[in-house]
Parts: sequence; structure tokens; C-alpha cells
Amino acid sequence: MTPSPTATGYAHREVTKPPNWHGLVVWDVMLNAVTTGVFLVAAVGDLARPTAFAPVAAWAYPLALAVLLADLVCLVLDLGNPLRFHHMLRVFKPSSPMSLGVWCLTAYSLPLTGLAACALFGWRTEWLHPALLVVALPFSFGSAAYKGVLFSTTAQPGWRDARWLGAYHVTSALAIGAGVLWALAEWLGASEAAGLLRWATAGLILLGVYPAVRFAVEFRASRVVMVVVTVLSFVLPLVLVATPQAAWVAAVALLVGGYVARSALVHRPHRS
Amino acid sequence: MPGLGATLGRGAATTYQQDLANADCLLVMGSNMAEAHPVGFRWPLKAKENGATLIHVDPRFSRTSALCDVFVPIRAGTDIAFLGGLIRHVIEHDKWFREFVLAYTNAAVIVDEGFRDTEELGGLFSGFDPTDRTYDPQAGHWNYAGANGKTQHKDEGNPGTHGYGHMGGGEQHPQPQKDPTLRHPNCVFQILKRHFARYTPEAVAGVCGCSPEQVVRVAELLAANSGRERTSTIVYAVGWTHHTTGVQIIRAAGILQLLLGNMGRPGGGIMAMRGHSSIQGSTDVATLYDLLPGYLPQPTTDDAHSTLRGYLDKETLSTGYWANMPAFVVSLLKAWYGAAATPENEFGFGWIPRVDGDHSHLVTTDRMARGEMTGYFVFGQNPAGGGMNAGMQRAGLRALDWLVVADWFETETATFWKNDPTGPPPRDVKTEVFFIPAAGSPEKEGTLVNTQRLLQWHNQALDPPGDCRSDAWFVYQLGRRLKELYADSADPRDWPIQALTWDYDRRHPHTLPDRTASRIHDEPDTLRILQEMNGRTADGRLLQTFGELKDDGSTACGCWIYSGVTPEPGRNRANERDRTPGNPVEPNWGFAWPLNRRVMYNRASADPDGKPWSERKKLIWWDEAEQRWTGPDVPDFEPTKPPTYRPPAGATGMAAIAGDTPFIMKTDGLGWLYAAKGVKDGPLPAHYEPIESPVGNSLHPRQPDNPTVRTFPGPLNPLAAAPTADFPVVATTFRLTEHYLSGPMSRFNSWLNELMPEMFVECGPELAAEVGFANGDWVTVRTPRAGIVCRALVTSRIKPLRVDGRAVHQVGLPFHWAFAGETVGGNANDLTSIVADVNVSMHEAKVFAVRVEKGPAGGPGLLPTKRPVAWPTREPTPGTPPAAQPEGGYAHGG
Amino acid sequence: MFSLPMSNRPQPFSPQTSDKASRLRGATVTASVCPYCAVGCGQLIYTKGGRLIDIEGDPRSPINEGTLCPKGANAFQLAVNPHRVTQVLYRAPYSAKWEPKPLAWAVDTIARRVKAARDAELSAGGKAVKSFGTLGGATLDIEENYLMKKLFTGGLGVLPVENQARI
Amino acid sequence: MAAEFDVTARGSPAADPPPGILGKVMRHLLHPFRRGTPPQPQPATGFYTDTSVCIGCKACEVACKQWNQLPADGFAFTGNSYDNTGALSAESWRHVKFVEQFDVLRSLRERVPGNGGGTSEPLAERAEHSPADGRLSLDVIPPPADRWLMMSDVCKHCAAAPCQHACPTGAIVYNEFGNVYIQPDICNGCAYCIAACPFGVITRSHFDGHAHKCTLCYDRQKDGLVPACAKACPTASIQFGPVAELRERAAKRVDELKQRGHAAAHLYGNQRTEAYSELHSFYLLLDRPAVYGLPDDPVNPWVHMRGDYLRTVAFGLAGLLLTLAVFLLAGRPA
Repeated sequence: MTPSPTATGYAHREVTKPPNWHGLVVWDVMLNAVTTGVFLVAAVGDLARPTAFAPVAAWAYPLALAVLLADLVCLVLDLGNPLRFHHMLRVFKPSSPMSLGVWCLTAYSLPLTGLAACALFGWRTEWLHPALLVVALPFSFGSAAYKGVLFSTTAQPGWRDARWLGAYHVTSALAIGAGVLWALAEWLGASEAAGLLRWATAGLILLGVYPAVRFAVEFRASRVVMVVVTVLSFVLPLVLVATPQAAWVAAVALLVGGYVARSALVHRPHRS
Repeated sequence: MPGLGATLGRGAATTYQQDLANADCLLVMGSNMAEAHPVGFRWPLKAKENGATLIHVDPRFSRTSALCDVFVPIRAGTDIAFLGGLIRHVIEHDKWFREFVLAYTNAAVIVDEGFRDTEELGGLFSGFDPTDRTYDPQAGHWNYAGANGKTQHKDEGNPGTHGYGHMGGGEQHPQPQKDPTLRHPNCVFQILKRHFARYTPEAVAGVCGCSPEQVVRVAELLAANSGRERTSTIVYAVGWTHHTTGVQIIRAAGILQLLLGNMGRPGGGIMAMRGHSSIQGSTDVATLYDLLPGYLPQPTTDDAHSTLRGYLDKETLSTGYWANMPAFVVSLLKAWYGAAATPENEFGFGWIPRVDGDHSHLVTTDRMARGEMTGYFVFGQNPAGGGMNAGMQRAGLRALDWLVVADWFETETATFWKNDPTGPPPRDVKTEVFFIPAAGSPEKEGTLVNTQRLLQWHNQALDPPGDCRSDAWFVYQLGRRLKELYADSADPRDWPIQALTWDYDRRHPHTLPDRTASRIHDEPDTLRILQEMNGRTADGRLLQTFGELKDDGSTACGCWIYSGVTPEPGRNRANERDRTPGNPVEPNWGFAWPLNRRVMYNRASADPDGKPWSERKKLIWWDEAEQRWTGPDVPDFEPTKPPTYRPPAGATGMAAIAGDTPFIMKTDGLGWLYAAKGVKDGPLPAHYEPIESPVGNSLHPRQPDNPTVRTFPGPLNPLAAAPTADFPVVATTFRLTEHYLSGPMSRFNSWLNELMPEMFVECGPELAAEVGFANGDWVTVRTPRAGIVCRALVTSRIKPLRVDGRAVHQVGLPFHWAFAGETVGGNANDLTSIVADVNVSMHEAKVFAVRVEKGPAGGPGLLPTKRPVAWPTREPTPGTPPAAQPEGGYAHGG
Repeated sequence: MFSLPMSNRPQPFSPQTSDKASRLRGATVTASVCPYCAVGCGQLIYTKGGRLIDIEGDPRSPINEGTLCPKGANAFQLAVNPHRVTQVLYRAPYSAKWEPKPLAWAVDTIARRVKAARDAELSAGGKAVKSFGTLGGATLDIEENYLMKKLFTGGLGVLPVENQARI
Repeated sequence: MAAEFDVTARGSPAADPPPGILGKVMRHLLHPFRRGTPPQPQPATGFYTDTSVCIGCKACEVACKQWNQLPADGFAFTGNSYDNTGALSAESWRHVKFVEQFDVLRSLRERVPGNGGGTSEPLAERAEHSPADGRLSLDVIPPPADRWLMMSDVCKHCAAAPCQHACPTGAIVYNEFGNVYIQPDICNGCAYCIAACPFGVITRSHFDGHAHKCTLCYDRQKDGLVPACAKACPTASIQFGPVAELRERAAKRVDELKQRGHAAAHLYGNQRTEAYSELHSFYLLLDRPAVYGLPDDPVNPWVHMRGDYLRTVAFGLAGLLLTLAVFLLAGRPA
């Protein structure tokens, strides 16, 4: 440590200590958005327009599961003592967004596994599929909802003032999910679903503008991050909505934009 | 401690630490009590809570200053000027305690008219001999007028015979001529008044660098808090002693407290805060070259000392308690030589080596560096790191044939041959080094004597690890081996070692407190050593008091002042830990010498008639009905001597001490405002500049520094003597709470190192701006002896002072770092010099002249000799489940 | 006013937490004195199974009433310390390293060095021994100081016997 | 006899015999799900830290390390007065802070108010310290203008502790003394408590990856012993006891100090505020909390949680409905 130029006292220092959350947590937040976004949009589609969405859903659930598993690996590895991951299930504590989140993720993972298995092995039963979907939906939604609140319910600079962080995260997750599914649908040639997802993506991006602006203001995000995220998460995908061939570009832009925003989010206390 | 000894009779703190809470005002000066003695400082803080005023006068604004009501910054080394200003204010404005001063001090005594003061001789007292730079008190007519009992000899002014100064102060007539009106021009009071007239607030401010108002304010606060109803205490430490004028600084404090009537009373006195766990004890027992145990003067090569009779005739004071000295000396000889000590051989008196000059540590270092020494034993001390001019100390160690170091860790003294960054490579160092691993204090038993003269026994809790042994074990076994080696000698020079009584074997198996047997069987029985110091009669009965000692060889006593600590078999009062509700002196917690008196001179807490000066400040009083002195403390007076007692003409011993004179160790029973004897650089304190000072002496321009100081010129010890532009900054050294001395007991300890990990110099922003460095930069501090690299801690707590019409910068250097340990760094003691005051051969570590330079950028480039160890141990606590393991040891389960 | 869940419901204690206790249970306590400065604080030393497990202030002491300073609080680490040397180390002249040696060898060799130095000096006509001396004692017990003064001054006739204390 | 002696007579709970490998795995897996018997609630205890008598000796820091056998965590010269500990952490549960306020009144006059420039900005009340008429009074000595403030910081043991709310494993509990305790056998190092603490008390240890902080010497309290720091503190700057008693004592002390001219003396954490609960470890301060590195107005993050959830769920549902609407309405043959 280099000594300070004078005996500076304490008044101009940040009182709080940043948690030891770094790259893995950025990936966790990102993967959380992807798995929940992909699942939620796919599930709504699957329920609303089963025929149109069947080919997309067959890929979406295994994808959501894979991303969820990667997310869980990030979460476990980020613990100070990963061998104690199961301690998370020791209590159910709704006052703690993390506890709520852990239980939601766990509860979401079980039907999702079933759905993924059905998709992979081609089991399609009349009652099981919608039942699993209905069970998984609220938990997946909870998994998306808790994440932002977890960050805003802290004493950390940036996070503690971000009243719209949760709303940003969840709308962003849905937009990302829609975008990814759109690209997937285009790739699979499921044109009906692709058409629907195109509009859903645009709608969800527009819905996310308000929370994103509020969040950016409260969070006092850096100018570079704001420009990058505005371009990647909003302007570019909206421009590309009219261009089905460029669906994958829009999806990648949404993913990268979401990653940049989340990286800025996670590292904010360490900058203070 | 001649400063206190010559003034009051005993060279030790006059009171106990808890008594500080009873003070109405405390002047902390020459002490950074909150940092150096944090637990002791709880008592001044209690006083503050009760409404007392705390004053700190110091070169630096320290953690002590932070808690005080008043802080006065002064230039290091100007304490006498400041105290002189207080004394002058008290006298000039009639703020002194008249009844106390008239009855209990020598204010009224008429001094020989031949005496000349510094006022008349340009900064010198009469009797100065410029050829050997000493005073001859006899030739200088320092004595009281008229008959003076025994005459003093010329040696009194020379260094090397210190007995008088520590205790009693020397002989003066028990009933001197007095002028109770204090008008006689040669009475002590008038001499005092004239002597300090020069110390006006303005003159003092000009020397010290404070404001005149601050001098007046402190004087007023002390005066307002002294008298019948109120008392003030002065607290000092090595900030006063480590000066070439240290003894006289303490004298000045004694004068002030006597004038204000603050002696022997609750919340009064002078509290000497000493540095080491048993530094008081090591002075008492006297591992000092010029003293025998109990402050008995070690005989010298003086012709009169060639026989016991001659020695006793010359050294025994005729009146006061010291008249019993023959009993103390003979009993000591009986303790040492046992049956071999007989009246025929003068109890072996001839076997005691005669002091033939100064053999104090600094002088010995000088001899060592000049190659005059063969070997050296170092027990729990670190001269290579903590000695004055430590570079010269290491040069001395390199010139030895052999060195024995007993310590816990590989200190600088143990590793000077391989780790000294300024020394030659090991292949060029001839010294043979024996490192004896020492037992820690929990691993041995024995007695420590704290700063308030309290003997406290510490019990052994467990066995030491490996081959670690107590220092007692080592000295005992070494003595046994030497006795074996000398057993067959017929040479008379070997008789003392043959005659020395040396049996401290344990008579019972050594059992530890957990009822297991000790692994070590040849540790000496420490209690038997303490009992030998306590003393016994010829038939082996333990003494209850030193009053029982005889000069005919029928008693043996190793250290008379400790008598009474083991008054009967199975009783060790040092190991008694009982509280006494309602008695503030806590007489049953440990044992205080002498005879468990907690406040010395406590006869002075009552007025001449024996009544307390006030209800608020009572301690000891005369009980008319019982016809004895009574009160919560043990009276420091003959218990049944009435206040009305007047000695008959020609009385000797204690019979010569009147019932209304409290200072029983003095031949006249009085506190000495004017010390005709016992202090070798003048009967009164005068301000002299430090040996190294950037300014001249504006109070005595013709006499810049103490005329009697001895220097040791040579290439290893150059001085920046004259006020010089090369070394314009005043430096002082200090102790941090987080470290201890030169570091052997703290720099091997990670919990302390992390609190203060690096050597630094504390300096003000003005100096930093002038030289061009910032907080945290590396700087070099230089004296003519050495330059050390350390961090700059730039702080507004240090301010330049206006002295002599210009700004003088001061810097503070903690003296805790050197080159061995988990943390290493520049050594402040490499900067200090070897000089010696005439009274006690004291150096001047607390003030010297330096230059501060920028850089080098990379720091000192020193590597620690030990890797930091985060945990003392990671072993789980034995026999303890996870739920009770220490939380941070991370040994708990789950 | 805000309202928060105060979690009054039973807290999820682990069995280990329920068993929480201090490690001083069943320990042996010994009264001692702090080895650092001259304030003379009372300390209590706790041992268990022959090992030092804790040192803290003695609440009975009228001087410190159980309190300690950082150094006093560090007394445990002073004693339980991996840097402590636990065997005799010997460095031969001009050697670059320590050699471990037995205790008895050290006492015997040092005694011979002492005797040689003393005999040489007194044989050369010295009245007292000044060629070697001792230093130290202010951190030692008075019994140790006494033995040093007695042996070196009273037994061997050595003059330079000194310690940290000057006045 | 003091508790220091009584405790040794108490028997230690027996240690379990060491299990085999399979047993170890099973114990590891099942341990978090086993519950201890909840102890009987006791009157709440806490610390009252009176900074006006702190001498900055750091005895509390070392006594804490000694009792809890905490590791030294690095030797760093900070240059920030005498504070080389730097911060509270998993290894340092007590932290003595030093604030040098010198020439502040002078520099205050020279400075444009509010331009920062130093961390030691005093309260405006500081100017009131010197008697109005400027006379020197021997009876009441005004507090000196130059100050070196010292304060021993520690976990605040909040009555409603954000770290406890945050903890997803239930490792952080209120024990029977109302202290906030991290169960070391439960914590898995998720670090949420670190993020939640507005005082920056908790960090994760480099050594075991778990969060650690002051336990208020839970183990000592269990045996009637005073916490190590409070016991060691030579000047009673750190006092331990039932919180109700401490608050009374502290209030008296503030009055006393105000009478002596310390106009800014006040208690921190003595009462709950709009946004934060009372602290069971509270302080007597002589200046603004921020000067000591304490948040002037701490906010419990949970104050916002409900609203944050509401916004999140509202927008999430809006998104789902929007999606549903698109899927149901768009592209469907009329």
C-alpha cells in the first residue's frame, strides 16, 4: 500500500467494503438473464402458440437448462467456501433476496430439467408439458426478479441508490431472451415464431427503455458504458428488427450490451 | 535517582500510581504517559473525570497531549528553564505553601557565605575546577553555615561514587542555623529567589519556544491546585532523565513540589514512570557498578575504604535513618559470604572489588570499542540496537573475544556479526558468540519491582520450551561451575568465589500449578533467593523488618530495603494478592519497599502538630490517645515518635530527627530545596543547553552546556558541538505504545508489528515543505554519527517553535527499529551520541541535533531477518471441543 | 418510521453455536505480572494440557483492574512464538553461521572463558576484574539481578556490572 | 471470586470422537441441517465506546486478536496518522482510528466554507468552545482547539442488522444476548453480508473464505466474562454491559461533557432513526460521524426492498404480458 500524501482522515473515504464479487458474478448475472429470459419468452410462446413455438421450444429448454447450470457453477465457485454450497438450502428466508433467489433457482431448475429432458428425448405428453411449464414459470420469473433487487438491497455505492435496477434487469433479461429466441427461430427456419419473436423483441426493448434510463441516472454509470449499452442493447437491435437475416447480430448485440451493463454494475463498488 | 534522593532522601517515585487519581492537577512533563504507560494513565484520567486539570508539557503533541486539558510545546532539552519559570512565578507571586515550606524544607537554613551562585559567576557555581571539569563542593562553600558534621572529600564531585546521591544526599548538620523570617540574604529561600529571578516568563518563553502566557498559566494552575485543600502531582519519565541535565531537571521538580507543599500527601508527590518491568528492582538490587544492594555505596579505591571500619566511618551519616548503614553493610556481607564472613576478616569486606573509576555501561562501551575488553554478558538487553550510539556499541561487540547473550529471540546483539548492514562480513568478525535461550516470564517465577516500588511475584505457569532456561538458572549453574573450577585454588584472590554462599537447590520436587511435575529439575529455588534478600537472624529466623538488622554479624540480609517481604516461612508478601476495601493504598496487594509504605514521606501529610492539613487530603496523622501515627498507609516515620519530639543536643541516628521533620533519610529530616550535597553539578538547577543544540544559552550566554558533562571524543562518536548550520533541527526520541524499547519484545510479534510496521520520523509540514518531501516519503535523518533512512510522517502535531527570535524545527524519532526481526528499519540509536552526565553517567538520547534530507527513493533496502508469522500457533486448544475453540483460529469444525 | 423484520422467531442455531463456551473451562489459572513496562499490571495466565492458552489482565489488581495495553495484551504471542530460540546457539570466531549446542556444554565453556579472562587479568596485577562485564537486568526478576550482582561482584570481583537503569 | 476464576471450574463440553471418511462426508453434508437448542433470551448486551477518553493505545485490537487468535494481516505503513490497521476486516475486529484536527479553526477562517480541503472539518459548534469573553478561567478550562481524536471502531451489532437480513444460510443470527453472530461452521462465504453492511464491518477472510467479524466475545459472555477488548481497555473507553444500562450511563456522560464545553459531544447509534435501527454497539463522538469514518445517516438497505421488488415485478409482468399480447395478437391470420 502506498502511503497517502497527508494524514487524510476518514471523511472522504467510502465507508462500505466491496464484496468479493468479480468476473464470475458478472457471468452469473448475465447467465441468469439469459436462462430466465429465454425460458420465460419460450414458455409464454409455448403456452400461447404451441404449434408455432414447438420447434423453438425444443431447443429453448435445453438451452435454458444449460445456461442455468453454467450459472449455478458460477454461483458455487464464487462462494468463499464452495464445498458449503448446500448451506444455501439450510433456511428459507424471504427477507434475503439471495435466499429467495436460491430457492427460486432450485425450484426453477427441477421442472426445467423435466422440460429439457422431454425436449431432448422427444417425450411430449398432453398434461406433463403444460404442468411443468406452469410450475416453472413463477420460479423462473422469481429467479429473474430477485437478482436486481439483491444488488439494490445493499449498502454499496451505486447499488444502494439503484431503485430501478431490478426492473432494468428483468426487462433486459426478457429482451435478451426474445432476441436469442428470435435468432434461434430464424436459424431453425421457424418463420412464424421468428416473426412473433421479432416484434416481441422490439416491444421488450422499448419497454426496457424507461427502467434503463432511470437506472443509469441513479447508478451514475460512466459515459462510455452508457453509449455502448445504448447502442448495443437498444439502438442496434431496434434498427435490425426489420432485417430478419440480421437476427443473430441483434441477439449478439443484446448479449454483449447486457454483459457490458452487468459488468459495470458488478464492479461499481470496487471503483469507489 | 540522585535528583529525588538528594532532595527528599530516597531515589524513587514518592507515591503509587493509583494515587494520581487523587490529584487536583497533574503536570505530565518529560513523560508521554498515555503512550509509554497506557495502563498507568488510567489514573490521571480518573483524576480528570473527578475535575482535575491535566497539563502536558512536551516537545511533541502526543497521545498524552490529546487527553490533557492544557498542552504546552517546548523545545526538547529546555525543561529546567520551564520549571525555573514555574518556580520563579510561585516565589515572586507568593503562591508557595508557607507553613509547609517553613517546617518541612531547608528554606530557612543559612548557607555558608562563601557560596556563589550562577548569577554571580556567569552560569557556574563556586568551586568549579576547569581542569577536570568538576565541582569541589567543599571549595565552593556549598555547605550550610557553621558546623557541618563530617567534611566531604574532593571525590564527591567526581564521577564514580554515587552512593550519596541515590539516598540521603549526604551529611549536613542536623540542627543548622535558620532564619524563620527567610530574610537572611544567605538563607536558602533568598538564594533560591535570586537564582530563579532570571527565569521570567518572557525569558523562559524565549528559551523554550512557548509563549510567556503559557508559563504563567501552568504556574497558576499548579498553584491554584496546591495548598491545604488541594494537591498536584508531577509525572515524569525518561523524557527528563535522558539528558545531561536530567538529575537537575528532577531536582527542579522536587523544589517546585516542596514549595507548593505537595510532598508526602495524597494526590501529591513526584511519580517517576520507569521503563522496564523491574528497572526499579534492578536499581535496588543494583546490577550497577557503583552500588551494592539497597543503595549502599560500593567501596572505592579511596584509602579510607581499605578497611570496613574506615569505609563505615566515612560513609555512614551520623543522623537520620542512614545512621544504621553499618548494620546494612555487615548483614549484606554475611548474606554473601556466610560462615566465611567473620569479624576477624571484616566479614569479607576486602573481597568486594573497589571502584576505581567510571564503569557505567557507556564508559564500558567506549573501553570495549577501544579493544580493552575480553568478554561480555548481555541478559535481556540489546545494546547493539538500543544502546546509545548503537554503531559504536556494535564496534565494541566486534572487538570482544567472547559474548554471551541470553534472550528469547535473535536480537541485534545476538546477530550483530551477520546482520549488521553497516558492519563487516562475518569472516572479519572475531567475536565468539554464545546464545542462551531464555525462559519467558510465564515460564519462570520471581519478583518484579514496578515503578511504585511494589514487589510483585509472578508464578510459573508452565515449563519453558526446549533448552530455554531462566536467567536465574544460567547464573546459578554458571556460578556452580565456577565454584567447581575454583574449588582447589589456594590463591587468596579466589577466596571470594570459594566463600560465596551459593545453594539455592530446590528442596522439594518442582510442581507446576496444574499439579504436573516440572520437566526441569535444576532450576534454583527462587523463593530462597528472595528470602536471602529479606534476611535472617543467625539461627535462621526470617526477618520481619530491617529494624532487626545488626552490625555484629548476627544477621544476614541480601538487600535491606526488601526486609519484611518474606516475614515468616510459607509467607511471601510479594505473592499476596488481597484487596482491602476502603483503603485506597491497598496495603495487601504485593509489598512495597520500604516496609510496605505506599506514599513515602507521608508524615508530611499532617501539619507540624500531627493533624491532617485538611480532611480532604489526610493520610497519616498523630493519634493523641494511642500516642502513635495512624492512617491508611504505613507511617514513613517512627510510629510512636510524637510531633513534639525535639532531639537533644548531640543526638545521633533517628534520635536526631525531630517529630516534625518528615524526611527521615536526610540528616536534618528536611526536604532540600538547596542540595548542599549529593548532586555533583550544583546545589541548584540551572538551565544549560543540550550538548548538541542549534542555539546558544540565552539564560547563561557564557556557559552554553552543563560544565561537568563528559564526552568521549573519537571517530566513532563525533559531536555536533557548537550551534551549527549543518544540523539545524532539534531531534528527540520517543516510545510508541505499540512497541517496546529497541524491539526485542515487540518486533518479533506480528500483532504489534502490524500496528506500527515501519520506522518513521515525525515532523511538521513546515519542515517537509522546506526540505521538499511529502507524507510517507523516504527521508534520511543525519547526525555526525550516522544517517538513517525512514518514512516521513508529516503531521501538524509538530510545529516549529520560535526560539532566539527564529523558527526552530523539531522532529521526533521512535527508537524501536533496527536490523533484526519481522520488521526492520533505521535505528534512532545509531544517531545518538555517547556523552555522560557527572552524576549518573547518563546519556542525552532525548535531544540531539540532526539534518533531514530527501530520499533515497527506494528506502533503506533492509530485509527482515524473520518472516512474519500471522498466527502465534495454529494448533487447536488442547482438550477443547470445536464450540470452544478460538473464533479466529479457524480450528472449529462444521 | 420504517419497519423491518426483527426476526424474533427462533434463530437457526447450529448445534455448535448452542454449545458455545470459552476455552478457559477446565483450564489452570496462574497469577502473574506483565513482563513489559514498569506499571506492573497483574496478569492471569491460563494453561491447559501443558500449553499456554490465554493471558489476560488480573481483575483483582488495584493497578490495572484487569486492563492491559497492547503490549500486555500481546504477552501470549511473546511466549508462544515460532521465532523463539529453544536451543543454545554457538557462533565460532569468524564463522558465518550458528551451530546448535547442548546446554551443559555452553555453561562449562562459558565458565572456562570467564575463569581464563579473570585469572589472566588478576595475574597481571589487576585489583579488580574489568576485562569482562555484564549488562542487563531491568527486564529480569530481582532474584536474577541479585544472583548476577552476587556472583559477578561479590564472587568474581567484576566491576562493570550494569543494566538499563542509570538513575 | 471473579468470573476469571470461576470459569476454570466449569467442565468443557465433550469433543466428538473423530469420524471416518464416510462419516466425515455425511457430517459435512448433514451438518447445516442440524439445529441446536435455542438458548434462553438474556437482556441485550453491547458496547458503549466513549471516544472522549480513548488514548489510541490499540490494546483492544491486540486483546481481540489474542483472545480470538486472529492472524496479523500484513504490515503496511499508511501514513494516515497512527492508523496502520486501515480498516475493520475478517482479521481485525477492532480498529482504532486517528483524526488529527490542528489549526482547523484558523484554516476554517481562511477557507471558503464547504470547499472540502480536509477531512477534519469540524462542526460549527467547535467555535463555541472558547469562552465568549476570552478571559482565562481557571475553573472551567475550555477544551483545546487542537485535537487528536481517537476512536476504537467495531461491529455495531445493529438491533436490525442488514447483514443478518442478507445472510442466505442463516449463518448470521441474533444470539440470546441480542448480538449479531456469524456462525463460523455455517457461513459459506457468499459475501452478501459484506455488501449489505453500511458500516463496512465485514470482509471475507483470505484464510478460510468465510465472513468474520466481532462476535462480541460470545464465547466469553457464555461464561460470564467481559469481551476481551472491553476488559483490556485501560481507560474504560470501551464499556460492555446490558445495553439499557450503557445508554443511561452514556447519556449522563454527554451531559457532563457538554457542561465542560464539549458542545459537539453526542451519541451515535443510541436511538433508531428514520432509516436505521439503534446500535447495540454505540459511540460517544466529539465531532460529526463522517469525521470518524461513520456514515452520518446510515440507511438500512431493506428500507427499499419492497419498492424495488414492486418495480421489478411490475415491469417483469408487463414484459410477460407484452410478450403474450404480441404472441396472441400479432401475425395471427385475421
